[in-house]
Amino acid sequence: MALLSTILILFSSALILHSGFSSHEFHQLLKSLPQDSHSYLGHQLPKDIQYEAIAGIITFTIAVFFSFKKLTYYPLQGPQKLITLNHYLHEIRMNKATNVDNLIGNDPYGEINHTPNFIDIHAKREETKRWLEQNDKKEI
Amino acid sequence: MDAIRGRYISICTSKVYTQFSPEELMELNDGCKRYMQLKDPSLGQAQYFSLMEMLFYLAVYLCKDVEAQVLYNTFRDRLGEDSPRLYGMKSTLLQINESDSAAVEFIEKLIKERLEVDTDSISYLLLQKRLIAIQSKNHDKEWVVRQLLNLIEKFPIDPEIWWFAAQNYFELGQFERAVYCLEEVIQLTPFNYVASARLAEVLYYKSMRVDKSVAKTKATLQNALNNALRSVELSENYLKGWSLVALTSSKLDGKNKILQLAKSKLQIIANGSNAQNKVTAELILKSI
Amino acid sequence: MSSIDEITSSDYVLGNKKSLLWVQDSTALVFGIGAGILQLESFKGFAMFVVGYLSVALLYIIWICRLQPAKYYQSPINDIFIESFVRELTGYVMAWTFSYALVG
Amino acid sequence: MALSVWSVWSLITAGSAGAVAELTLDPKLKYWVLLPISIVMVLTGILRQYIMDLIAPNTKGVPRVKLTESQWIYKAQALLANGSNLSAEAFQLRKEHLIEVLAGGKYLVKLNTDGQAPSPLSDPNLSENMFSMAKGNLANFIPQTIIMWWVNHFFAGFVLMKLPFPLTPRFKEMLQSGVMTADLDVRWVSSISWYFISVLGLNPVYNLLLSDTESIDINAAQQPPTMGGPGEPQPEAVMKGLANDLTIAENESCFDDIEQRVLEKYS
Repeated sequence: MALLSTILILFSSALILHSGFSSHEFHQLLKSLPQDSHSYLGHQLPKDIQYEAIAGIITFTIAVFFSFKKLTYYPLQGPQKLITLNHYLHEIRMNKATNVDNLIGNDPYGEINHTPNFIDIHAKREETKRWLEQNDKKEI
Repeated sequence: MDAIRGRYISICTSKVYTQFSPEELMELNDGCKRYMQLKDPSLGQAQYFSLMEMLFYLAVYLCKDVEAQVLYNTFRDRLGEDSPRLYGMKSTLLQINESDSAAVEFIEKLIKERLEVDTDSISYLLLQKRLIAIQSKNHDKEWVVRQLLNLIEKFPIDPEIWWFAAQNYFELGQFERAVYCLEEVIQLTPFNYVASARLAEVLYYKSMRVDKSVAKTKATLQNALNNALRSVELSENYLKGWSLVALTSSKLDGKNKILQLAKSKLQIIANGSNAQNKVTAELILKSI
Repeated sequence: MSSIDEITSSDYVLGNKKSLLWVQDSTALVFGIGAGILQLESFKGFAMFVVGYLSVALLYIIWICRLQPAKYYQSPINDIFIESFVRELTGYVMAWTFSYALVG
Repeated sequence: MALSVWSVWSLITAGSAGAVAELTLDPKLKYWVLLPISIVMVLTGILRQYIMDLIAPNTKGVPRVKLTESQWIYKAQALLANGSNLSAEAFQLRKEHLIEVLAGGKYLVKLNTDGQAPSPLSDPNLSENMFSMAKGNLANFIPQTIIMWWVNHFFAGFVLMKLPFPLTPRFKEMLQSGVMTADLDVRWVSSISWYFISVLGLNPVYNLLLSDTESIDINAAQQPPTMGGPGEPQPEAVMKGLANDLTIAENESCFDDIEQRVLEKYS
């Protein structure tokens, strides 16, 4: 989706630039005509330039909308399976907004509830060492 | 890419990595490093630094001392030494490279000479917390609780201390006090549905273990149910909240409607959530 | 005490507003440039802005909000149609004048 | 009122049809005036963003006792605001405790200046605040003035472009300043008006260009407000006031009919 959106944005920019350039050329030519001539007074931008510019604008708008992606998550713990939700924006009501956290096993207040500053580092390192030893044994 | 970034950022901001098992830590460390090498353009600078900080602590947990030192040096060169996070990292480094007493000395010196008269709102508090964490190994829980209360007197609006105090009281079996501390947490972070559920849990244990008279048990259970309901009101699919609702309402009379609702909600979670939640929800449904 | 429906997650409120603003900003500028290329003048130019602005807003409601803007915005009408109108109008006028002068 | 609305309307609708004298402008004007002004304006906007980040006020250190004082005040405010999340008994308990603490002034910082209220101008905190505010204003203000002067000085005295929409003659003086033609249509304007238009309209451009730099000030937002800014009342008075507020505060617990609410919401 993102790739498609980028390609479309580039394409529409090219369209708009080209039509701008054509329109510029046209008006330069127009100015070289005498100001009271018939074709000067009744002048109008050629249809193909108009269509090109309008097509450029519409493509750009669509590309902007294509740049939205459906929300995707990986669960924080457990097997890594991509979860795709069927909407583009986050719901704002608190009881719904936290559903995403529940789904991926996140605790939005974790900075408080996991008491990260009171962690005993030595205990953690012991645990790791033990685990590493066990792993080594298994491999042997 | 968005999903991967989201996962690491969530792990980092919720500090859930402090609860990981060594195996998960290993996986996280490798994955996060691989991700950082991709140089994701949508990763903001503040987020980048938080991820780096997480990598530092991961290295510490995984006994990769050299790596931790290198990360700390990078931080020091980019940001200077004088910021709360850097103080915290430095004390951790002292702990692993030298000894606990060196870290204690560093923190006490810093607090005495500098922070008592000139602190920002984080540094002093953070270092005091670290100090308690380092020293708690040599003392019993009563001592820890006393230290925490002293700190609370100075910083009454830090929910993390309150939570840790609640944790300690709970382990000491003083449920009444644990409840008080958890209520403080809720008052300071009103939408903390995890704290509500935890409060309900503590109240539930209290009703089972401490309360003697029937009337008192009932009142405590009702209180627990209320808090559990509050947590699910704030978070629609919160597994722990709904389990506690089901558990408490099954012990009280005349709460059939709520019990039925909780059961149907648990069923929904069992059908449509992630793998871990599914298993837990099914277990709870069976046990009730 | 506020009702539970008024409790919102401020991060998500801001995030949603930001994505809407991004859509409106970019389309307003491109519409302005287009108006300059087409050499629209006075009323036609403003009409093009209003049409463009409204259709982008409607498309946003249908495509991105899935016809349920109330789920994602606190006051949908105000947030989507009114709040950034003047901002986008001035941006549009700037882009319009710029490309009008460059092309003409 | 109605008349003026009508005249504006007719102006807008009739604009394109009216015979506007065509001037032929040198195309070099576009490339050597219009584009440079635009580029410089966009670049200054971006530069300003980065400068603002650089001069963002540092969090200033305060003595620890001062912090404790403000935290107790904040705690009382939190109880007033979030008390509804507690049960009635718990609220009552805290209320009594806090009233005692606040009214007794237990955590109040003793000032060295005995009894004398410090003069507001000699307060270092105040001047610090004013200085940072002034810096922010200057960062906004100086580039604007410089560009305006630059445009006025180097690009004055000629017609730069034609606006695509008509304006009332009242704008003539402002938009055609430096062009000495009495009856030239207002739609032909000088470079300073392009400056004005882009000042008004560049916001969306900045948003698109700078959309990923806003996340820098995340850390600043996390800190609770500390007391003692300019013009704020002394902490002692605040504490007394809060103690009074707490005495009369009524608790309306959210647990009152929570069962009913949850049942209605989810079933």
